[in-house]
Amino acid sequence: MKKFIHDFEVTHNHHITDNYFAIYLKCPVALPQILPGQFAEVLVSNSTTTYLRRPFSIYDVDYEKNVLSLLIKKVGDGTSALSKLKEGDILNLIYPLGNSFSLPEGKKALLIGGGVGIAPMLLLAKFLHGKGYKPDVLIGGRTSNDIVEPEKYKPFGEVFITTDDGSAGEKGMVTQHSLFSENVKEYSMLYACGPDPMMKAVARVAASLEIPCEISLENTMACGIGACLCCVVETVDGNKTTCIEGPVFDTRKLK
Amino acid sequence: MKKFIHDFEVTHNHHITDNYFAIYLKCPVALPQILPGQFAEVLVSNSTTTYLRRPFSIYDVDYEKNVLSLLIKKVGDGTSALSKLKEGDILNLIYPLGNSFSLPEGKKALLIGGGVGIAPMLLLAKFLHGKGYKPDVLIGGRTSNDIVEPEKYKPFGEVFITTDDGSAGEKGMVTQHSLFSENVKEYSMLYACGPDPMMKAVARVAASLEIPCEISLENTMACGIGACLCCVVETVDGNKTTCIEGPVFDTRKLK
Amino acid sequence: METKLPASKDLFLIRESLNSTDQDQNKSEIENPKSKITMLDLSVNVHKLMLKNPVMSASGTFGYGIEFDDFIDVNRLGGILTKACTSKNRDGNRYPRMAETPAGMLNSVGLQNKGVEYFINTIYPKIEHYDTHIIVNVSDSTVEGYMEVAEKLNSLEKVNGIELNISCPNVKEGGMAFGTSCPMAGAVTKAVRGVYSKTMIVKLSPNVTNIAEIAKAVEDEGADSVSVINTLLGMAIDAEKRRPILSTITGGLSGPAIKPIALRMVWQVSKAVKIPVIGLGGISNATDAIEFLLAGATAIQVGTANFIDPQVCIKILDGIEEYCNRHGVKDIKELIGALN
Amino acid sequence: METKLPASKDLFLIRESLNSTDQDQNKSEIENPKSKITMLDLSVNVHKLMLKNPVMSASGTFGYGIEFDDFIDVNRLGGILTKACTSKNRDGNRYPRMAETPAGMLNSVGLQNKGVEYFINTIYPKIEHYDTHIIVNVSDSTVEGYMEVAEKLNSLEKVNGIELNISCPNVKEGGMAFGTSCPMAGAVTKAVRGVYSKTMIVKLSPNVTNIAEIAKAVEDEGADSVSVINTLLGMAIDAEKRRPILSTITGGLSGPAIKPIALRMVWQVSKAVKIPVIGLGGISNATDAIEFLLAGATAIQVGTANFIDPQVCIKILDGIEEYCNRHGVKDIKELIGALN
Ligand SMILES: Cc1cc2nc3c(=O)[nH]c(=O)nc-3n(C[C@H](O)[C@H](O)[C@H](O)COP(=O)(O)OP(=O)(O)OC[C@H]3O[C@@H](n4cnc5c(N)ncnc54)[C@H](O)[C@@H]3O)c2cc1C
Ligand SMILES: Cc1cc2nc3c(=O)[nH]c(=O)nc-3n(C[C@H](O)[C@H](O)[C@H](O)COP(=O)(O)OP(=O)(O)OC[C@H]3O[C@@H](n4cnc5c(N)ncnc54)[C@H](O)[C@@H]3O)c2cc1C
Ligand SMILES: Cc1cc2nc3c(=O)[nH]c(=O)nc-3n(C[C@H](O)[C@H](O)[C@H](O)COP(=O)(O)O)c2cc1C
Ligand SMILES: Cc1cc2nc3c(=O)[nH]c(=O)nc-3n(C[C@H](O)[C@H](O)[C@H](O)COP(=O)(O)O)c2cc1C
Ligand code: FES
Ligand code: FES
Repeated sequence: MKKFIHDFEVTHNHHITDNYFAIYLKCPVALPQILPGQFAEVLVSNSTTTYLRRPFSIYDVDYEKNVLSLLIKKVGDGTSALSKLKEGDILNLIYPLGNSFSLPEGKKALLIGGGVGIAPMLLLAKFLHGKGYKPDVLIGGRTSNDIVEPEKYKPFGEVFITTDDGSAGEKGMVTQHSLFSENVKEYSMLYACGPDPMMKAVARVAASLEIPCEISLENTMACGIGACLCCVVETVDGNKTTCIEGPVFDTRKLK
Repeated sequence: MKKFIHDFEVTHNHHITDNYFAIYLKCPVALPQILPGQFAEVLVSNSTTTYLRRPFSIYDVDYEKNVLSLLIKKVGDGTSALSKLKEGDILNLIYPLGNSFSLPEGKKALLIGGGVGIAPMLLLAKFLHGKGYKPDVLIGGRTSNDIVEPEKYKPFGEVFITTDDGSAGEKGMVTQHSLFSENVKEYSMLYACGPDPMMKAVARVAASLEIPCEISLENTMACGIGACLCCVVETVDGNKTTCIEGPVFDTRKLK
Repeated sequence: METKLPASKDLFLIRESLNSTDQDQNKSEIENPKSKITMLDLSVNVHKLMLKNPVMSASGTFGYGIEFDDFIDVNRLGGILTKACTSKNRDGNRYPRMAETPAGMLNSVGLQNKGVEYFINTIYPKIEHYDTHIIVNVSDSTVEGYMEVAEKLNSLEKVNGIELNISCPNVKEGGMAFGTSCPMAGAVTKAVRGVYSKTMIVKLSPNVTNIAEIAKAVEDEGADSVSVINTLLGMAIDAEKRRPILSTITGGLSGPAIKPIALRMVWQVSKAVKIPVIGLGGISNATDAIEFLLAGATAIQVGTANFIDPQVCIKILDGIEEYCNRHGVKDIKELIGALN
Repeated sequence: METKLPASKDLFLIRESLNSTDQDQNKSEIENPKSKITMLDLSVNVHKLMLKNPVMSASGTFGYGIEFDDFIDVNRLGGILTKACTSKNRDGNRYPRMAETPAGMLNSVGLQNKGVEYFINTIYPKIEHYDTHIIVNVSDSTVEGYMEVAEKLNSLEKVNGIELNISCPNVKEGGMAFGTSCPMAGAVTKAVRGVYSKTMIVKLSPNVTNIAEIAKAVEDEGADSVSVINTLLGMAIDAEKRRPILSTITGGLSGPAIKPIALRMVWQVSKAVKIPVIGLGGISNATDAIEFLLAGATAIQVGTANFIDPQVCIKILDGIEEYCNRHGVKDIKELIGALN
């Protein structure tokens, strides 16, 4: 897929909670098609301490308005600087990057997002729903504050929630949700993105249930376009770049 | 004089022309007394390429509103970033720094500013006027676009203008202004700030006329507080720091 | 009142603050820069390689050029330095291989590549169409390994030069060790010279007390040019986890952070040797590039900056043209080493 | 469908993105950090100097402390390294002495100071009231010069240590040359050791191939500690004027840009010697300081960062306390060299 570099204009910076915000960006030309799971490399030009671009999953796309959005969690200087952008500010993106999630064999699929790892699941839910699949969305977080915009997924599938402290949805990790004790075998694919331990847990469950599982990795990146070889992940077929051959990987291929 | 470090709030960023802007900054506590010729070291936190603080003369002070202002010319990344600040943004200043202009012996003094070098002259004009002196202000620039806010000086003295291309005031350099052919001997002090060649020319005239002359130097600085010894100027009394022992120097002392 | 000041002499050391304005004025003088460009000669010679302009991409930061086809016309470059090519397949180091640092980054990729045979059979056919010089970055852990790669590349029609990487800080054996002692640097240069007949550039390590000496050693053994500099050895620690960020503990520092060091080394080396010096290290814009030429570089390479802006090489090229036009430079070669 | 994955083993290398959240959580666990601070031992020993905490200011960036009285309580520091003191008055280099660089700066101050006699008679009386260690940075161009300064300082009651600057890149004779060869570094250390009986720290130059060897050489000749690192030799050019920015052409690079190199050198030196290592180079916040301790430094110095924020030393000190409390560290010495 052809990659682009464009100066987007911030149309809205939506502060969802203290730590999460969604930034809406208008493309100066017609947006190319963006697949679920793809990401953008963002140039942070308002932070004195951020040098490299920052990768973010593409959260949502509105082809009519020519706007795409990113869902971001403040974790350091780069994301904090992005949280300060205002309407009319310019943000330079290289996009759309990476591969994408693949289609499940059967109708039902479970989309699991932990914290900000939920970001790529919105486009995926929309996409699957549009193609006639039945996606369920399971959102996990530490507390209810980490369950970000769950209503967004409702039009495309059923939404389930877990929190570590039980402040929203069921208490516990995502893999402890009752879904996994009940009809989990109905899903022909598990998709997951989130913290390392969460993705490992999901992959383990998937392996034991013999359900295919795709996860989206967040390896640190320097270029995002396959030039630096910094983002590699070890697979059964050797080192793969997360930015080009990922970020979505079949967990059975990962070492 | 005690130095302070404070987070100021931008109350207004006044874009005067494409290249010049005046930024108004509210102090969180009562402003200490600021003398004409003093400057502030400004932390530019919205530029990825600006590391050191940037020194700017204090343009004006409003003790009642607790606001001070800086008059800045866009010349590089730091000043460009400052030009983008908006109301409500925070700017960290170390101030008031440096010595100050001294009082003239007689009543009349000529204040000469070239381009943005005019910045320290506003406070000086105000100060001299307040003490019963008669300051004349001579503003020089390349074109009329470099004659910045000349009306500001009117309440405190008479204003004269030169431009290199004659687009405002008399044509020529400041030292070619008719003031110098007429009643220049009436001035008991020349004060000047501006480009190197201009200050040299003024100093030369002052020397030939035997009028005392003070200029404000703009040596590059790393610390602004006398710690690094980077800003030195050679004087007849040895190396002096521009940030502590200057920026105002008697031209007779400079080598 | 004293008036001792002679009117003619520089009275004092003050800021020459008119410069930026001068610059603006000059800019406005150029009514039609495009028309002047035709009169400008940007070509430079690195030994037998005639580069159409001095802007090349640095090894390991530009893939094989293909990765940048979506963003720029790669053919406009003076040359492409490919990623490292070794005698055998190398998996490189384990993840994490990268750490961001102030105005720079550390990497410990460790020469990941599929070996010289794969390069010749699979990659070369995909890039030989480029209308620019393809210079292969040759690395290995042994002198024999370097020789093997160089010898095999000698016959590739579109590869008219190699860059001997004797300065990679990210491999256990060989790599940087070759570049930090005169005898070793000389020995590997001499050995490869024996089997390689086209332009041989040697890429020097900055992790040395005296880089000019190393440059002279490789010049004496037949290097046609030197690239200055490879990465500086650095380290990054995750204070929260209390462990090094890179799997290899240390890695190579690149980016704007190292520019002042690179510039100094280019200046030192270009005064010490007669062969052309290729400057690199932190170049991110046309002004940086001009600085390297002024310091003595005949050509320059752009590395890490490609990650920040994949179009940066072309912007640098355009910026150099603009600078030359603005300064009345008709031939870029006038700028090489032209410090006042 | 295959299910080969063992449940117990690390399945794959992925981002451990929970760290920052862990950190936040820990933060909220500390209800009353102040109460814990009393239990925290921040003191460290640099040979016979007992520092109340590991945070010191670096030579040439903190004046004599007095310059910072308006901004911080200087007495809270572990120590102050004064600006360079030489045997005779030195005017230093001509202006311009400074150039900004990406995340750093070059300086070529050139040891401007009024000489050791002036220090003892005029400056010392103004700073002896400080309730912190005053360590004088001793520089010169000859071994005899170093000896003269050290000998004269030996009797000052409140100066219980000197830092031998054998690494200044900004003086024509002496300076860095002493720091770039083992025999010379050893010789000057030995000579000064002969006349100085209190704590003698030797400040090493990073402009060398193998800094660990130099460290061992000075350790062997009686150094009680080493400071790692002084500035890296760099250069800046004004492309518009086509001339070097510094009057001396080259100067010393400092600031965040050099942090990865400094950290690597501290790590290498601390593994090579038994004497305590003092780490510096680009430290700008508490996290940086912790990284240097983890790399093996017993204490740290803050240099250029003082120019950006004159309160930074105190912020670093407070940040170290906060880190220790958050990580359950009771004695800062636990962190020294404690890389997992
Ligand atoms: C393909 C991809 C998609 C991503 N999608 C999103 C998204 O949709 N929303 C979102 O909020 N974040 C996403 N991330 C993560 C995001 O890139 C980082 O949070 C961001 O770069 C942090 O920048 P910073 O300057 O704020 O933090 P820094 O100051 O760089 O780092 C803060 C802390 O976070 C850690 N950290 C930062 N980035 C990473 C990483 N990639 N791997 C491991 N540790 C890291 C650092 O080690 C440090 O402890 C994605 C990452 C990748 C690779
Ligand atoms: C005491 C003092 C008072 C000042 N008062 C004012 C003021 O009131 N208003 C104002 O607009 N400016 C003033 N200046 C100058 C101002 O500090 C610089 O213009 C500013 O630092 C430039 O920052 P920048 O990042 O935009 O430019 P940079 O990118 O740092 O530089 C752009 C260009 O300007 C040159 N330059 C920048 N600063 C200096 C300098 N100090 N000396 C020589 N060349 C320089 C650079 O070499 C470069 O060519 C003052 C300087 C001093 C020392
Ligand atoms: C990710 C990465 C990979 C690199 N790989 C190589 C390499 O394979 N061979 C080589 O000679 N240099 C390699 N380098 C060094 C660069 O070519 C260049 O010398 C260095 O990065 C300094 O230039 P810069 O600051 O412009 O990046 C690599 C640099 C980076 C950042
Ligand atoms: C302006 C300036 C002056 C310095 N003067 C001295 C000096 O006199 N003696 C010395 O040993 N180091 C001197 N240094 C080096 C610093 O002490 C320190 O080693 C170096 O700057 C690296 O630390 P930093 O990055 O924290 O600044 C000087 C540094 C600067 C920036
Ligand atoms: S981030 Fe550079 S190859 Fe993936
Ligand atoms: S700027 Fe540091 S002493 Fe003047």
